[in-house]
Amino acid sequence: MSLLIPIGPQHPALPEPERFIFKVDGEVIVDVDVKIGFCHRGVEKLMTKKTYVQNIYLSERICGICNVAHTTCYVQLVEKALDLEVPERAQFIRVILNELARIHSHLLIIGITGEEIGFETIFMYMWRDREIVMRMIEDITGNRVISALNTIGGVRRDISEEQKERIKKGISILRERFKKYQEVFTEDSTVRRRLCERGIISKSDAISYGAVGPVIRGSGVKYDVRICYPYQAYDRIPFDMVIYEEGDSLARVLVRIGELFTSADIIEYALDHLPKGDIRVPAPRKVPENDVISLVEAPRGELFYHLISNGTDRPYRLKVKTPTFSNIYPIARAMIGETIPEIPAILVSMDPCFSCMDRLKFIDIRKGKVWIWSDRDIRRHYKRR
Amino acid sequence: MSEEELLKILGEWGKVEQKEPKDYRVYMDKEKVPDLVKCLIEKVGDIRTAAVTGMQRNGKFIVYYHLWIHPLDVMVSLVVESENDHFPSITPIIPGSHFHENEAFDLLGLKFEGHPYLKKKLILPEESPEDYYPLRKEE
Amino acid sequence: MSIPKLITEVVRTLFKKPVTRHYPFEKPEIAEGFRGRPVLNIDECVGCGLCARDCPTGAITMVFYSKTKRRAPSFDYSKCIFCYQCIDTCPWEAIKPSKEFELSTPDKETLKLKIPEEEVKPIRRRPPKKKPWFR
Amino acid sequence: MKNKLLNWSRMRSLWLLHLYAGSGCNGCDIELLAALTPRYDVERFGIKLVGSPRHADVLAVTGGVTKAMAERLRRIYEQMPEPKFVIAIGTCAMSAGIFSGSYNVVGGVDKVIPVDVYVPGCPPRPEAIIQGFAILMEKIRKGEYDE
Repeated sequence: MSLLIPIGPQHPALPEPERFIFKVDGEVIVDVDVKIGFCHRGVEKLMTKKTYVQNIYLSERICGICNVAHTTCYVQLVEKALDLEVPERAQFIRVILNELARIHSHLLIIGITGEEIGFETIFMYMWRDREIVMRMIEDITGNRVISALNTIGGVRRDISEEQKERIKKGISILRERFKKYQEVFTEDSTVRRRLCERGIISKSDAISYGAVGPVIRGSGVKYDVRICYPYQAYDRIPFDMVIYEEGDSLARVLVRIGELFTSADIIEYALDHLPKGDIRVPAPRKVPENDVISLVEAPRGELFYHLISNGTDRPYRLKVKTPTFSNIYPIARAMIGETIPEIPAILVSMDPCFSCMDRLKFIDIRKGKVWIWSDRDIRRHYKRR
Repeated sequence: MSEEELLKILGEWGKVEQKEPKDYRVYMDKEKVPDLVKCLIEKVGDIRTAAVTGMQRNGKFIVYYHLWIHPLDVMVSLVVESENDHFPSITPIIPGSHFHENEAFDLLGLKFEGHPYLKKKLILPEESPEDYYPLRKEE
Repeated sequence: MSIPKLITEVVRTLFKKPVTRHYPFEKPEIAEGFRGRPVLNIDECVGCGLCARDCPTGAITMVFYSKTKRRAPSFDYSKCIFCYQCIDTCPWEAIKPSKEFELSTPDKETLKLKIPEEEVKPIRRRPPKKKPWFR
Repeated sequence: MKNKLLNWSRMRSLWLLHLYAGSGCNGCDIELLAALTPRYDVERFGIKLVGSPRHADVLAVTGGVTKAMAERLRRIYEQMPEPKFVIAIGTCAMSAGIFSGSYNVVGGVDKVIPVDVYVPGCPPRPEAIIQGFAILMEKIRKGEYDE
């Protein structure tokens, strides 16, 4: 006998809503149905109503955690359409900020992974150390979360020598902490037991199901936009892609931990090789008729913007494809064959960011990190069948 | 397999345009899309759907299938144009296209033929009217 | 983690300073360039309306003052997203940044800031201080 | 005297229900979460995150209200026991901010339920959120609310 278990819209792992309907046979999941779109805000439509300058701030607010990736992708897109050359220094500053945001996002999600597997101490430690990164981001941009640093034609604030020193000091503190976390996730037996060989995605499945970011790299596919389609200053900075072949939840977490180290390396290299010069060039308000795509490696994976402009100061069509939108399908497939208690840990290993994905939010009465077995929903579903 | 050989294959199916390094556009007939994708998987290797952009322009519907070809690490966008809102689906060939096509169906009303589980209200709230497509241009 | 390591970690933490900042009783650490409330200096303003045009949320609206026959921006901080595009745009540098962030209030109306009639002086014509970034 | 004691005890143990009301990025949510974690630690004031509206005294709403959400937000508000307070965190919760004008967004939280304290900021710093709670506590201490 199979039973339908609706989980969500308040989904089990993060305090953001999504609805999964699991068909289970005893304890084992046999089918998953996903209802996405509880966060749909109609951003794509709103983008066509606002000017290119205003859209910088709208794209920033598609997702608060990956806001730097979103603005980088957006301004890069408009600069491509305008055929505008950005100063070297601005490109390096964008890279530094992107990597700081990556550290902050990865610390956040690794902490939540710890919480989901019942390791709350690591969650509190991660969030304590995250404050160091937040402090650095605030130092160079003026806000802890929403950076508003990127603009069409460059960046709005420069990095001074003192700020450089402060960032370097912070990075060296963080690097020590990263080593500790790596030790926890590679050696601790509890962590291994909850994450190892759970939610396996094979290499060819990862490609054909459309996974991106740490999910695809955790399955052994060499795909990182920073290396495959270098943007900004990434082609001038040497670094290695972090790849794990296993394809399980632990591999995805270890990819993130490995990326913490590469991000720290990239920041230090970029600070040492920061070129001198302008940080910004003037940009026109109107964009000529063009059709361009732009790719950025957000903390969660490949971010895709597609602009069709028509010569006015507003976009004609702007398509936003966020990493979670690509990752939800492979993860839903990976849950088939697993048991119910593993759901939150597998879901979190994908780093879900539903605000990114649907551009509209939704809530239900049931809130928090409990997961939901609502009789009413089950009954309603039975009636419908 | 090299990029030139890929371009040769693509050239047989439609007009190829290079936008940037490793980024190609192929302007082609909509009926041929599934055949081309099948052919590419056979001859080149695994393909990932990066995105599907649907849009409406001058009363016509245009769909971009953005495909990432893994062994060559190249982005190929298949551009198809149509008077009506029916398009071929590539979900039976690449399962990962499921959500991308479904999103275009939900927001723009593009009907992808051959999509195994195309459903309305994947993204829009359940309360919204049946024939409501927010991204369609009012003309 | 092994038990001896855990014990050393615990012991070390016992003697560390707590990480918690006792905010209302302690001064908050705010970065130098923090983006707080943007403040309008009405004497510098020429009423061009560029800020209202670039404001992404419509927090800035241009108000007409009949006595002095001029326009001046009025700020609605309940809509402001503190992006500082207005400061970036203003060629006369009439809008200034501030570090003020403690704006919580039980009444939303207090966040609407309209310059009173008597403070508005006629426009002094003069050249802009900087070139605009967006043409 | 009895009232004073009641207000004082109420002020010292605000239980918090955190809700998304629809549109907004998750910036305010991570800042509210940051206010609960070691650096800012609002548990110093007896503020605790709970999972059910029936246990909560304060409803912390982040984000503007979408069309689908309006009815549900009202329902959650009605489920909370009296006296109840609402704190709207972030610009989106006050006026829908940058998302106002979208086809799916109703507006700020105050279009649906009464709000006691507004915290402007995009996103507000954890300190600003703490100040918002301080204003709410002051309000309760003075007894400026309906039973």
